[in-house]
Order: sequence, then C-alpha cells, then structure tokens
Amino acid sequence: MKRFLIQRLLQLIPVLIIMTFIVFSLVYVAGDPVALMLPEEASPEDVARVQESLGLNEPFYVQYGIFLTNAVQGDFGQSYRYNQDAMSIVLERVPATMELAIASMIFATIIAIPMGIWSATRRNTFIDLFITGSSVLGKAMPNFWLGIMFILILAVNTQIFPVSGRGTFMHVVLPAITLGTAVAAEMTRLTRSNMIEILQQDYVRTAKAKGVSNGIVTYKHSFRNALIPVVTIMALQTSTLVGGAIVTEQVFAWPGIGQLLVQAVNARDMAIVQAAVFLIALLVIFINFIADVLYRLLDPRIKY
Amino acid sequence: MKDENQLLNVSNLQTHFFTENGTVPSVDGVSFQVNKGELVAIVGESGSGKSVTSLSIMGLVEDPGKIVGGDIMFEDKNLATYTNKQMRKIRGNDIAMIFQEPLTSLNPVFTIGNQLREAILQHQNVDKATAKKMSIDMLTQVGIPRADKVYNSFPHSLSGGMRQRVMIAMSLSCNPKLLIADEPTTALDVTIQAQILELMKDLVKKMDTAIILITHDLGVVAELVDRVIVMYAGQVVEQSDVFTLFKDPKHPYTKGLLDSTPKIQDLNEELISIKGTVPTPANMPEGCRFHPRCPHAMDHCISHEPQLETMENGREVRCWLFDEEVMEHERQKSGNEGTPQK
Amino acid sequence: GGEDNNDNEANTGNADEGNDNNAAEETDNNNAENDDEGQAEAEELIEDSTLVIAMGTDMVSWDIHDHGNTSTEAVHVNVFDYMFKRNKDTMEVEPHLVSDYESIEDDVWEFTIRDDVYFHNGDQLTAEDVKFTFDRVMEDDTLSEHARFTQLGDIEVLDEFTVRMTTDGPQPSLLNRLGQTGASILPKDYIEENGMDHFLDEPVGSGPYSFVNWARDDRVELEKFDDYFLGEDFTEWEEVVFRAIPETSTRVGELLTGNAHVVTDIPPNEWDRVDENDGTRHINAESNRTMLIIVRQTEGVATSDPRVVEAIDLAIDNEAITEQVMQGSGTPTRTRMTPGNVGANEDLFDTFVYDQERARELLAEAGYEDGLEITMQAPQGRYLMDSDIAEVITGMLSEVGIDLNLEFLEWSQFIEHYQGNTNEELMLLGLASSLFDSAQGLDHYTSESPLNEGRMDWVNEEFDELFFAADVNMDPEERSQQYQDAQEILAEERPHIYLHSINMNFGVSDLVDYEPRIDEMYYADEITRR
Amino acid sequence: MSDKKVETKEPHKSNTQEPLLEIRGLKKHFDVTEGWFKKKREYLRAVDGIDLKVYPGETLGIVGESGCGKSTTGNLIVRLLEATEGEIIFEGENLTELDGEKLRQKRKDIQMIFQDPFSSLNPRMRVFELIAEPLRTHQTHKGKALSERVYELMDVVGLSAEFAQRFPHEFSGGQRQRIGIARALALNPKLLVCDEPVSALDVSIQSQILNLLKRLQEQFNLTLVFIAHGLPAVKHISDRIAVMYLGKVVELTTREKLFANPMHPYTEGLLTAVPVPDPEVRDTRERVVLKGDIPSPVNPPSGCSFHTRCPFADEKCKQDTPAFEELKPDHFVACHYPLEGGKGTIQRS
Amino acid sequence: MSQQVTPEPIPEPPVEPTPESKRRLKKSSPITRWAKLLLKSKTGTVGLFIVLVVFIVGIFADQLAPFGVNEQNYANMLAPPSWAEGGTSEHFLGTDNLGRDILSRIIYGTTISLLVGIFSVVVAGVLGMAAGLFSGYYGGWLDTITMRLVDAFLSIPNILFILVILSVLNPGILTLIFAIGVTNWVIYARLIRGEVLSVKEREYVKAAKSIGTKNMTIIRRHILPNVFSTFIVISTLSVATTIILEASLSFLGMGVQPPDVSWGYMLADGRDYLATNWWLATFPGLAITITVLGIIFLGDWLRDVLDPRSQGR
Ligand SMILES: Nc1ncnc2c1ncn2[C@@H]1O[C@H](COP(=O)(O)OP(=O)(O)OP(=O)(O)O)[C@@H](O)[C@H]1O
Ligand SMILES: Nc1ncnc2c1ncn2[C@@H]1O[C@H](COP(=O)(O)OP(=O)(O)OP(=O)(O)O)[C@@H](O)[C@H]1O
Ligand SMILES: [Mg+2]
Ligand SMILES: [Mg+2]
Repeated sequence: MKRFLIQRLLQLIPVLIIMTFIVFSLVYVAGDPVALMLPEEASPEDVARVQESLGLNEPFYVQYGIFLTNAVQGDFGQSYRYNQDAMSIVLERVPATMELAIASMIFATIIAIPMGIWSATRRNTFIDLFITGSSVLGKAMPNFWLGIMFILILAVNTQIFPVSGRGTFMHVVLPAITLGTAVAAEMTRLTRSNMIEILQQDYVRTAKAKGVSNGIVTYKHSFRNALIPVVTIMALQTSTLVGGAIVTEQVFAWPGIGQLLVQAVNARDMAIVQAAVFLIALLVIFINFIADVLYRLLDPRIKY
Repeated sequence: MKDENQLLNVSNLQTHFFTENGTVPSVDGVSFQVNKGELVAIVGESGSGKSVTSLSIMGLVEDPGKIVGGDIMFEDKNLATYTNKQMRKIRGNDIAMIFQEPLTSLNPVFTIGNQLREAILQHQNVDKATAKKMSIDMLTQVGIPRADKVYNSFPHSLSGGMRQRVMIAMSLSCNPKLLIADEPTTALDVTIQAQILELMKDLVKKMDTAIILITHDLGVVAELVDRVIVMYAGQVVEQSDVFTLFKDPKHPYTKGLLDSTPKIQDLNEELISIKGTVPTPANMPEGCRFHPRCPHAMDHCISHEPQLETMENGREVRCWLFDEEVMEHERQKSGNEGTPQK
Repeated sequence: GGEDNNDNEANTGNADEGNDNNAAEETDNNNAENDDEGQAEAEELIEDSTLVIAMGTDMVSWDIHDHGNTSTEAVHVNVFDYMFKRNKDTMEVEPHLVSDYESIEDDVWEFTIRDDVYFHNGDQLTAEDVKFTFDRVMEDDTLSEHARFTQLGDIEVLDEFTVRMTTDGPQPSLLNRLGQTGASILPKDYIEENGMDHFLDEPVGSGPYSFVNWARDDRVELEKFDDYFLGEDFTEWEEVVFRAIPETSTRVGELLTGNAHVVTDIPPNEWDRVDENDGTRHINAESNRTMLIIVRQTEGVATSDPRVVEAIDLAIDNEAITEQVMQGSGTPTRTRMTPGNVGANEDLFDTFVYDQERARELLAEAGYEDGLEITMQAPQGRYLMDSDIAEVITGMLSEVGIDLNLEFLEWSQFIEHYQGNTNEELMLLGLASSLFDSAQGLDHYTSESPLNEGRMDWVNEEFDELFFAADVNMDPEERSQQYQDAQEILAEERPHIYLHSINMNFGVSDLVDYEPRIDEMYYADEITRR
Repeated sequence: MSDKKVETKEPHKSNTQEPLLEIRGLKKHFDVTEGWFKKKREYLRAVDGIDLKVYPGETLGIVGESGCGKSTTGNLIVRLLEATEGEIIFEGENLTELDGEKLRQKRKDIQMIFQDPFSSLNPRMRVFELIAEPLRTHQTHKGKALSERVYELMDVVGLSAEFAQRFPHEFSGGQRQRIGIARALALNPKLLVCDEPVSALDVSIQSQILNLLKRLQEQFNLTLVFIAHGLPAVKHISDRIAVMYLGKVVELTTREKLFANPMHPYTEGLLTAVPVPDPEVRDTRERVVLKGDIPSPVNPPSGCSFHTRCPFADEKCKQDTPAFEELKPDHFVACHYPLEGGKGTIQRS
Repeated sequence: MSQQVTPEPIPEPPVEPTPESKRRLKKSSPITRWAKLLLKSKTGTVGLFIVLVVFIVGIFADQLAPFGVNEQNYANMLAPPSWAEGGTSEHFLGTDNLGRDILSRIIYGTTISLLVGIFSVVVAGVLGMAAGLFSGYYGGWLDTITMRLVDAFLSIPNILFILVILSVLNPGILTLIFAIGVTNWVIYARLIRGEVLSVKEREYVKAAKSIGTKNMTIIRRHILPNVFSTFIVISTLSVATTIILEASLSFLGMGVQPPDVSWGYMLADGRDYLATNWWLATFPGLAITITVLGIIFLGDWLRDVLDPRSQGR
C-alpha cells in the first residue's frame, strides 16, 4: 500500500509537468497581460517596464523555468486582477467547488445506481425503456439550460429552493442536481450495461444454481462486480464534472473555482488560471487515486 | 412405467431460444432417465445441446430461452412446470451443478467461505458457525489442504484445480440427490483432470449421489460412467451402457466419434474423421439430422426423421439402419437400381 | 491636457448604469396583492435592517488606486469618504470631508479637513492621510489610477487639518477629480503599520459602513459604522450586502423571491416580469454612458471619406434602436456629453439624423454605388444589448448598400485591439465620463491625444483650439460654451458616430425607495425604507 | 480397421544428418515487476534453458502442462518473441542475432500455424487476401501467378476455389484452420511450427486436420515442431517427443520409447493421466495420479522443479538440479532417479 | 449390404460448404445486414431517421429556410410561434428579440452545429487515432510519452482547456473546431490505444508478423480496420457531446460568433428570455436534444452492429 502510494505520487510528477507546460505555452501564446493591466494611455516605456518587472521579456524556456521553480515552492505568482497571491485566491474557492462536486456525485450515485440495476434486471420492459430514455435525455440537455429551468420552476415560481448562492443545504440542491444530471445519466447507462454483462457471468449462474434468492443474486453477486468498472469510469468523469461546474457555478452564482476561472481567463489573469488548472488537475488526479484505492478494495484480485 | 429406482426422467424435452434471428430449437425432444446413485454421461460435439439440457433441468435457461415442451420428472415433481421460486428450493439442495469453467464460475470478489456457506445457509437450518464448520469439512473432503485457510481466501489465489474442487465441494455441500457436472474438467490439465475425476468417483461412492456428466471427451466417459447418452443436434441419438457402447456403437455418429478420438495405445493409424460440421440449430437438415455427414445415408434418411428406438438390453438408437422395414426397402431399391447410396 | 480623459472608459466594470433622477421613471404596482413568500423574505431582511444589492459582477479589489472599475467604486463609496462628493440630484460636487476650501491662485488650492472624522479603526482622519493618499497614487506608477492624478502636483500639510495643493497648471475640474475614483482617503497609520496587503484583506475607511467580509464572486458584507461623522442616523441599514450574480435570470430570480432589494442590469425583456411581480418594480434611469462607434479616418481607409462616415450615420435609425430594440432604455444623441456633465451641449441630445436616401446618395458620390465592405468590431455582453445593437446596425447598413462584417470579440481581445490601435474601420464602444466634465469626455478628439492618434486619426484645428482654451479656463460660463462649440464640430465631423446614451435598469423591491444616481454609485444610505 | 497404415519413418537421423534447427540454452524471462520501483525485480521464467535439435523431415512434438512454456518456445523459434538468452540456429545461422530485412527474408523458411483458428485470421480480410498476404509480403508472386498460387494452395489444403472471396467468419473451425495452414505453406517453408493447432477444435475436426498435416508433411517434406498438451494428438504425428515441465525439457526421446518406457516420473504421470476411451481397461489400468498443483514459474522450486509433485523425490531432488542427459541411446532425461522399465521401479544411481 | 455397418475410412476433403456458410454467403453484403439489424432496433431506426433529417436540413438550409438568417424585423419582435397565442402566421416558431425568424435560424444553425460537431470530431479523431495506433502498437517510450500527455490532458476539464485556447485565438468556427479537436483527441488516443493493445495480441497479428509483414503494413491492414469500429462508435457519440459542448461555450460567451448562428448560440442567447419569451431558447434546445438523442441512438446501434460479440445475440 505504501509503495503503491509512493508510486502514484511519483507518476504524478510527469503529468503535472506536462500539464503546466501545456497551460504555460497557451498563456505564453496568449500574449501579454500587460495591455489589460495598464491604463490605455500607458506609454511603450511603461509597458516595457512592467513587462520586465514581471519577467515577461525573457525567452519562453526561461519564463517556464522560473515558473516551474516557483510553482514547486507553491508560488504561482500574483493575480494581475486582484494583486494577491494567486494560489491563495484559488484555494479560497476550493471548498465551494468540492461541496458542489461531492453533492452532485452523491446525487448522481443515489439516482443512477438503483436505476441502472432496475433497468438491467428488467431488461426490455417498459421500465427499462423509460430509464434508458431518460438517461439519454439527461445527457442531451445542456446543463446551463437545465439550471435556469430549475431556477425558474423550483426557485422562483414555487420557491422551494433558494435561487442562488452558497450557504445552507437547500442552496446546494439545485446546483447539485443540475451538475449531477449528466453524470447520473452516464452512470445509469454504465451501471445498466455492466449489470447486464455481469448477470451473464458464470458465477452469477453458479449463485443461482445454489438456489439463493434473486435479491442475493442481484445485490450481492452482481452489483459489487458491476460497481468496479463504474467506480473507475466515474473517476474519469470528475474532470467532466469540474468542467460542468464551470457552467453551473455561473448559473447559480456559486462562488467556486469555475466562476473564478472563467473570469480569470477573460481577464487574462494567467497566474490564477495556472494555479486553478493546477489545483483542478491535482483534484482530478486525487479523485482518480481514491477511485483506484476503492477499486482495489472492491476487487480482491488486485494486490498492492 | 415408474421405476422405484428412478430419480430423474426427462421426456421429450424441448428448449427453444427465441432469438432475433428466429427460433433456435437447441434441445428438440430429448428423453432419458437417471437412476439413483447412477453415473450417466451425456456426450456429443460442441453445440449439440448438452448444456442447454442440463440448464433446463436446473430451471436456469435464460431469456430468450424457454422450455416449450416435455416433462422433467424429478422424483415425483415435474420441474418443467416449476416457477423460479419453487426451483430455488430444488437448486443447490436436491440438484446441484458444476460448471465448465472453474476460473469464472466463482465470484471473484467474495471469499471461498462466503460462497460455500451461502448454499448451506440457504437450504439448511443452521447458524453461521455451523455452516462454516460444514464448509471447511467439505473442503477437506474434496482434498484441499489447509482448508480453514482456503476458506478465507479469494478465488484468484487458488489454482484451477483447487477452484474446481471448491466448486465440487459447493455442489455437494447440501448432499444433493443429483449432481450435474457440465464439462467439469475441460479447462484443466490432464494431470489435474485425473485428480478431479478420481475425486468425483470417490465422493459419489461415499454419498450415493447420481451424476450426470456432460462432456465430449470419450476418454473421460470411458473412465468414469455407467451409462452414456449420445446427443447430436439437439436430440439423443444413442443411449447405452458404457461397455456396450464402446464395444459396439450402433449409430454412425457414435461410431465416427469413437473412431476420430486419437487413442494413445495405437500408433500410426490414419485417424478417421467425420466429414463436415455439426449443423447449427437454425439450419437443421430435413430428415435425419446426421444424414449430410453420414457415410451410410440413404434416400430414406434425407426425407424421414428417425425415432429413438429401443433395442436389446435397454439400448436406444435413432437411426434408420436399424429399422428392418426401411432397410428391406432400401435393399430392394439397390437391387433394382444398383449400389445403394453411400 | 491629455491627462484625465480615460476615466471610466472602455475598461470600466460592467456595463451601463447611470442616473438622472428627473429621467428616472418608476413603475409601481401597489394595487396587486402581495406575493407572500417573496415578500416575507424581503420583509425579514428589512426588519434585520439588512439591505441586499445584487450586481452582475463582483468588485475586484479594495485598492482604491488600482481597480479602474465602476462597479468596484460603487461599493467603495460606502466604506471610504472623499473630500468632495457629488450631489445626488444635481451631480455637482459638494464638500464632504472638507469644511472649507479656497483657490488661492489658479493652480494653488487650500483645503481644510473636518476635525470630526474618524476611521473605522478609531484613528482620526487628518491632513497627513490626505497627503499620504495622493502621494501614493502619484508616486507609484504601476497603479492604474496613477496617470489620472499626476497633475495634482505638490501637496503640503499646513497643519493637522489643512493641506495645500499646487497643481500642474490651472485645473478647472480639480474638485470633480477629488470626488472621483481614487480620491477617497486612506488611513495612513493603519497602512504603514500593517502593510498594504493587510489593508487589502481588511480595509479600513472612514465611510458610513465598515468592512466585514468579502467572499470573492459571492458577496461583500458591510456593517454600519456607528461613529460616522454625519451621525448615527445617516443610514438606516445595520448591514449591507453586495452580491455578485452574473446570470441575469438568476439575478432577477433573487429579486422576485425577495432575497435582494436592488438588482442591477435588468434587460428589457425582464421588465414586465419585474413589474408584474407583486412587491417589485423596475426602474429605468439615465446614465452618462454613451454608445458610439469609433470611426477610423486614417488616410486610405474607406471611412476617411467624410461622405462615407456621414452616410453611415444617416443609415442608422437611432430611434429604432432605442425604442424597438432597447425598449426605450436609451436616448438617441449626437454628443457623448449627456446632460448633467459640465459643458454638455443639450441641443445635441435627444436628436439624431436618419435619412437612407441621402446616405445612398453620399455613398454614390463617394464612389461606392456598387456597395462598400467594411468591418466593425464589437464587444459582446459588455453593454446593454451590445451584440443586438451591433447586429441591428449591420442590418441597417446593408439597406443602404454597406456590407458590414461584424467581428465580435471577447473583451480582453477587444480591449487589446482598442489599445493596440488595431481597430478596423468601425468599432462599437460605450463610454462614460466619471469626472462629469467635458475635459475628460472631449479629450479623445484632440490631435495630441493618444486616444485619437493611430486610432481615429481625426484632426481638426478649430476643435483643438476650443478644447485647449477651455481646459485651463477658470471661468465656468465661458468654458462651458467652448466645450459646447467643440461638440458641434464633433457632431458634424464624426470621429465618433454617437448612437445613444444608455439607460440603467434596476429591479427594486417595493419595500425600499431608490433613485439611481447618474454616476452609477450605489450609496446604501440613499436607499431608504418605504 | 483401416489397413492404410502410414509408414513409420526411420528413426531420427541424429548421427547422420545436420539438424535443421538447433536450440541451445534458450531462455525467456518475462519481467513481472509492477511499477517503476521495486526492491527486487521478479521474472517469470517461461522458458528456462532448453536444448533441442530438430532434423530435416522429422516431426518433433512438444508436450507438457499448460503454462510450461511450450508456446513461448514456439514463439521464440519464429522470432515473435526475443530470447532472453540462448541461441536458435537455423540452417547454421543464429536467428536471435538476425534483424531487419535479413530476418524478414528468413521468415519465409519458418512458418507457424496458430492454436485458435478463430483469432488467427483477420476477420476483415477475405480468404484470397489472407492466403495471398505472405506471397505479397515477400513479392514472390504477382498478378496471375499470384492467384494461381493461391488457388493451388487452397486445393492443397482441401478448400474449394469458390471460397476465395469469403470472410473467415463464414467458415467452420476446421475450415479456418485449413486457411491458416494454406497461409503457412504459401512460402514453401522448411520448418513449420504448429502451436496447438487442433486443441480449439472438435474431436471429429481434429482428426481431419491431423491427417491433413501428416499428408502435407510427406508431400512437401516439411519439418514440423508440433506443440500440444494433449498427448494422443502428438503421438499420432510426432517422431520424437520432448516433454516440458516448468520451462525446461525433462525428457526427450522417440515416441515409441516415450510411450513404452517413460523415464521421467512426470512423463509417466502425464501418460497415465490421459483418459483412455475404453471402459474395459478403466479398472485395471495403472495410473500415477500426481498430487499437488503446478508450481509458479515466478518462484520455481529449487533443485528439480518437479520435486514438489514427484512421488519419488528426496532431499537430493530438492537441492540439486538434475542434468539433462542422454541416459539411454536417443533418450534424454533430466532426473536423479529415472524410471526403469516404465513400471515405477526406481533406478538408484 | 449387411445391416452391420462397417466403419469405412471417410474420404478426405475438399470440404463442402456447410449449410450455414452457404446461407451466410447469400447475405454477406454488409449493407443488407446492417439494414436488417437497423430495422430490428427501433431506437436505431429512430436515430438514423433523425440524423438523416438533420443532415438534409443542414445541407439544404438555404433552400429550406423561409427567411434569411439575419433578416431582422423590428415591427415583429419577440412574436410567439404562429400556433401559439398572439403568434403571426409567417413565423412558425416565432421571432427573436430582433424580429428574426426562429425557424430559419434553427435551419441555418443546423449547418454550423453540424460543421462544428463533425469537423472537430474529425480533427480529434485523426490526431487521436494516429496517437493511439502508434503508441499502442510500438509501445515503449513513445507510448509512455503519449500516455503521460493523455493523462495531463485528461486531468484538465476539456471545457476549460477550450476556453483558454479560445481566449488566446480569435474566436470563430475554425478556432472552435481546432480548440475542440486538439483537446478531445486524448479520448480517442486512449480508447484506440487500449483497443490496439488487445488487437495486437490477437493471433492474426502475430501471424502477419511471422510471415515477415512490415510494421506499417500490419498497422494499416490488420490493426486499423479492426479498431475502426471502436473509432466510429466513439466519434458518433462525440458529435453529440460536441454539440452540447458548443452550447456551453456559447453560454460562456466563447462559442460561435454572430453573424454565424448555431443552436448552442441561440440557446445561450435566448436563455435570458426563458421566463418571458420561452420560444427563443426552447426550440433550439429541442433541436439540440432531439439531434443528440438521435445520434446517441445511432451510436448505440452502431456499437451493437460493429461489436462482433453482439452479432449473435
Ligand atoms: N442464449 C442462447 N441464445 C440462442 N441460442 C443459444 C443460446 N444458448 C445456447 N444456444 C444454442 O443452443 C445450442 C446448444 O448449445 P449448448 O450450449 O447446449 O451446446 P453444448 O452441447 O453444451 O456445447 P459445448 O460442448 O460447446 O458446451 C447451440 O447451437 C447454441 O448456439
Ligand atoms: N507476454 C507474457 N508476459 C508475461 N508472462 C507470459 C507472457 N507470455 C507467456 N507468459 C507466461 O509464461 C508461461 C509460459 O507460457 P506459454 O504460453 O509458453 O505456456 P504454454 O505451455 O504454451 O501453455 P498453454 O498450454 O496453456 O498454451 C506462463 O506462465 C505464461 O503465463
Ligand atoms: Mg456446453
Ligand atoms: Mg500455449
């Protein structure tokens, strides 16, 4: 287990280096943020001075080297917009995004797993068709549209949930459902197809041959096995989830990384972009790692 | 006629699969009996309907398959009419089954003990501790060393032979009256196969369980069983005690099967083979199902389907060659027209 | 000179607010029955003396000298105080922290600070703080407000409550300058003791509200400052919350459900919904932001021909835009100085030219009878209905035979083109003037202005003469006349084609009274309980 | 029974002829260490030092339990795998040293028939293309000559010409295996390595293919290496048989000697474990039922690797690895206590 | 002839075609087989129908649209659909805030939505296919580098990546296609590589190697055709996700830029009118949903037909 952990950490390094390199190159190509930082009447000398003070006049590889050295020490530079340490601004937002992501994951799981099992065990019935249909529909709706509809119907017209913002449990419900719908749809389809495959496995037949009840066959023998691939693929979905959060956060004025990011991108506040992308990547990798551990817990065939 | 000794009587069993490409009559009128404590083999090439027959007995035919006709009398119950719920009491308790693939027939995520115990808890009124003791006993009986350790391990840490032993222990754990073993050794090495066959023989002797052994390895049949049922294309084509069958096979298919089996004793003969391949159930030939491959096929065979006829010592054969009338007719024809068709 | 012209221009915060309370029209629905829940929420908040204002964007910084952003300033005004403050009705500057002031010479001013002003941390506000504040912005050239304050020149502390400013030449608009962005007074001791970073985390001012919390992109929370120099009753709110809600329908949703009392940036299609809802109303108020098209008149460009430019102006039906597209949320204009600004030419306001026939003739005269293809760059989502306006203009120009390539740009790219002078023939922009003085609004057009050269390349000597004369003219009457004449020239020659002044639109709860200010500041104390 | 007995070939010509293929000290170790950092690298010794000679025109059978390294050996011979150690000398040239174009040319002479007729043919290629592929690859035939050659090959393996434009899935297993054989024969190879060519087939089809291979061998004077784990099939086709256990050859001799007088206890266990399709002998037949499971090739037992299952093993077997020696003429065995007379009498040396 | 059957050696082949292979021969034309499988699957039929209709609409947009894409009419702004209360007869789906005909814009939007959807998938597919094929086949350091690159890409949400790229480059359809393409290639690379790893272990690849076939030939003739079905399936579904992605980008202000119009743009543009003028966003939303639905159905069906395992079922 320890070795597994160390190994995973070491594997992280190249991924993060490549990733920062990609983002850094993009930032570099994006041209310099000085134009946006200075008032319009700034003279070319002013521009050059600021560029120099920010190290923007160095060649690309030097800039990247400096960035990397600083980044290793946790310093992603100052936000141009906020004049503050970029990483600490991004870190402020992590709890909100995590809250949203976890809530929507929970929502998706609660909805999707039973639905998937249900439709797999009643294959080709009306219920199956209905569940499959709704999950396809769930994938086909852009989530900002869904979010606005939820606000109109459930927050403005019926006033069951608060419209926006973060705070109580009720606040997280609508954003979580909005964000979780596509994930739930995906997960339902996945659970269904896994269950169908597992139900055809020899060991399920063995269980049936023992004369145990349908419940044991479905939930003990099949579900646990079906869950294994679901876990890994759902982990791969985290990055989609965070992507969806960018949109969802905007709709619900949810003060998470997503909103910060979009604004930072628009303002070319690249220190923030770098820090946020880095953090998101870490988060995604971390969740994949958790999934890996879970995977290993669920499946005794895999050893540490 | 109800025999005192009879345990299972399958008569005219028909199991069809209603697939998208039409109905597949995988089992098409199979009849046979099994007596208490008897070792019976069902042989036949791949796809001849052996597994489907056994699954029908277990009530485990999956959609889109269905038993569409015939009876499966087990003791005095007609299993063909049983619901899934009723079957659950029979399965694992009265009739147990061992599947072909020991590698995939055990659930990879639960311990051996967990899976073994399950059947005992399901059918016998005992607590967990007792069930555990019984399971470990059973494991010891099938010759697994350090059974209590194996009890807590996962299937993947066992070798193929051990897994198959676990499967056997599992199926015998409720003392079933009938054990169906569907190709229990095909996935194993010969040396391990020998161990398993030895073990099954011993256990049956000890527990007086009847066994239906499904295989297409005639060597295994010859080693183990009392009686042989030969299936071809969803039907029984011959049924006989094992000694007579090997000495004097009647049906041309049985003969072909015996001849094409390489024998370790005789050297250097050219092997005899049956030409062609087994027809798929979707493209069943008219008349005798074996006629396109049969070296003795006659005109009559092409258009008329033979029935399973009983011969001396309870043997049964499904072939026109043993119908006096037909043969008489054919002989006349060949007299008139020259040599009979090959 | 070219000093203070860029105030609140293109790079100001979100779109379009502004006010002139004469023009503010209110729609009110008191006859309808109450929407219970929404009303209940709102009432609950009011009872707690909490005021919630929902804006489209969040403030960006507590650094008064380094944000260049109207919506940030709109929050700052509640926490910081200025030496002068604009009257909410007349928009004229009045002394605020200053008890007395005097212009000793054209370029020497003396200000006496009130002696009863305290910062939130208990320190008294003195002349030292004033000097500290302005010295900071004048010395540090990385601050975005730096260029706008360099003219203040030397500041001398005469005694504890008196400062003397020696300006860089005569500054007729000095008082306006002292009442605008960047001129609020910082606590010298607090910052020197704790450092600027600490100040940015926990800002301290002398305004009616003190800082409690800022959750970025979510909310700013302020609470009443009990020792405010204008007395405890200055404001009736114990707590003020500014919320940032980017999505329009969400923002409106918060108003309708009673979770916000004042909501900014309501597009025309939502007006009915806000009005028809019980307990809320919609307010349409003028701002001093003008929508205009920058015309490149550089040699060789099609639009260097005045006939083409005139044709474009004539082809645009300004009223159709304001009335049909914007549902009355704007007024056609031929000048960028809206009424209320010093030197505004009111004759040019609320008029427009529109004559398709003539436009075609002019184009033909200019040699484009077979059509003309030009490009317009436009931002998207920056100003009220900006993309719609751009598309409508495209449609209008096509009717007279101008094929307009519309190039929508993301804001940072747009501003890059703007600043890099890589603008095409036309560029759609909204400009405001936070100084409320033509000195700032008309500086664009002088031949020396970096905002003209390379971007518009429009030169008119007569205009230059008028502008520079007015710039140092300490006689208000005469100065105003000079500016008005200059605007006449602009309306004819069209370095900018003016479209309309933009109105601000608010959704307001019926529990409060609110008259939007034309300078787009949200003084919480000016919002009152009904 | 049939009188059509196939001539027993003259015994191997070991002393008279140069071997076509000679394997010396061949090893293949697979790295099974997971991850980048591990204290100790672990290897799976799939093939752990084997020496074999194959003479022109003969058939060498290789038998052994599943996982003992038979396929790996086969793959090493045709250079589908790189050997960890050892030499494979084919017609005097060391194959393990060949590379690039030279190797490609050499491949013409060594062909392989694969175990699974279902997976060894590209499902998206037509029969004609499949058989033509080797010819095209080596550009031996073109145009008309090519198609003539393809049809000729189809005829040789008993596929009628009308099948040429069909896809593999339209054939039965036996027919597919024939396509595989036709491909292998296309370039007139000298050596044909058959890796369990019949174990995926039904009994009745197995015999068709075995007969065909035998016929082709005579017809084209092929040299065969025939790998299988079913002894009966190997017996039918081989002249000499090598018995492998855990990556090593433990016994090598003519098939007559092997069947009549196995000297390695493992060989004996293997022989008697094969069920005999004759119920008459089942109660009288003697068998040695081996106990225990096959040890792992990652951690092979010390000394004689068979000692864990051997009924005759003692301390010596645990410690010393027995040499692979020619204990009797043409009978090589690696055992400290080889069997004498095939009846379990132990010859203590 | 005696009744006793004497075993005779059975003559050697040529082997006759089996009845089954005869049957297959008759029907081996893939098109008829596909059509048959298609008609058997109801959702597949629906999916194909939808996709065909969408394509036809996209191709003949100019002919089909009753109004110009940017034809404005201030006199008739925000008119409800003709069949709804207050609607005008000439605008079947109503007009938008500039009085443009929504039906016409949806018809024109089809072209661009499809263009973006399809071409970005082509870009991603070609890149990903190449990366997957070569890294999977050759393995080694090439594989290591490619897979680390893939990991890096996968750890950043693609919408974010696209946002950054779009903010760097000038927005427009080409940029959009490029941005989506270069961020989505990893999905293909990873899946194709996985497939290649399994295909290259198949015996027919070994067989090809053993006869001395060159690596490029093996990739081209043996690997590529056998991973192609996977590719087709992913790319179909990818078209669906891209259409939704484009909508999200429009929502963030980075999608298609006017005067071009796509469904995503219309949906994002009309979202402010959801509460008051529902038809602005609802119809483009429906167009997206139905199309995506159709594509998903079609993709599922393709998965079934192209997966040899499911052919027997
Ligand atoms: N689920 C199913 N759907 C359609 N046909 C099926 C299904 N299951 C089995 N069959 C068909 O039924 C026939 C008999 O199959 P069965 O499994 O009984 O053969 P078998 O004799 O056991 O063969 P093997 O020796 O390969 O196990 C086969 O032709 C098979 O194609
Ligand atoms: N590419 C590989 N990587 C790691 N281990 C391998 C690889 N190929 C084979 N092995 C291992 O090498 C050993 C020998 O394998 P090989 O396939 O040669 O056995 P075999 O005798 O052909 O068995 P079978 O009769 O089952 O085909 C086995 O333990 C196998 O798991
Ligand atoms: Mg079977
Ligand atoms: Mg092998």
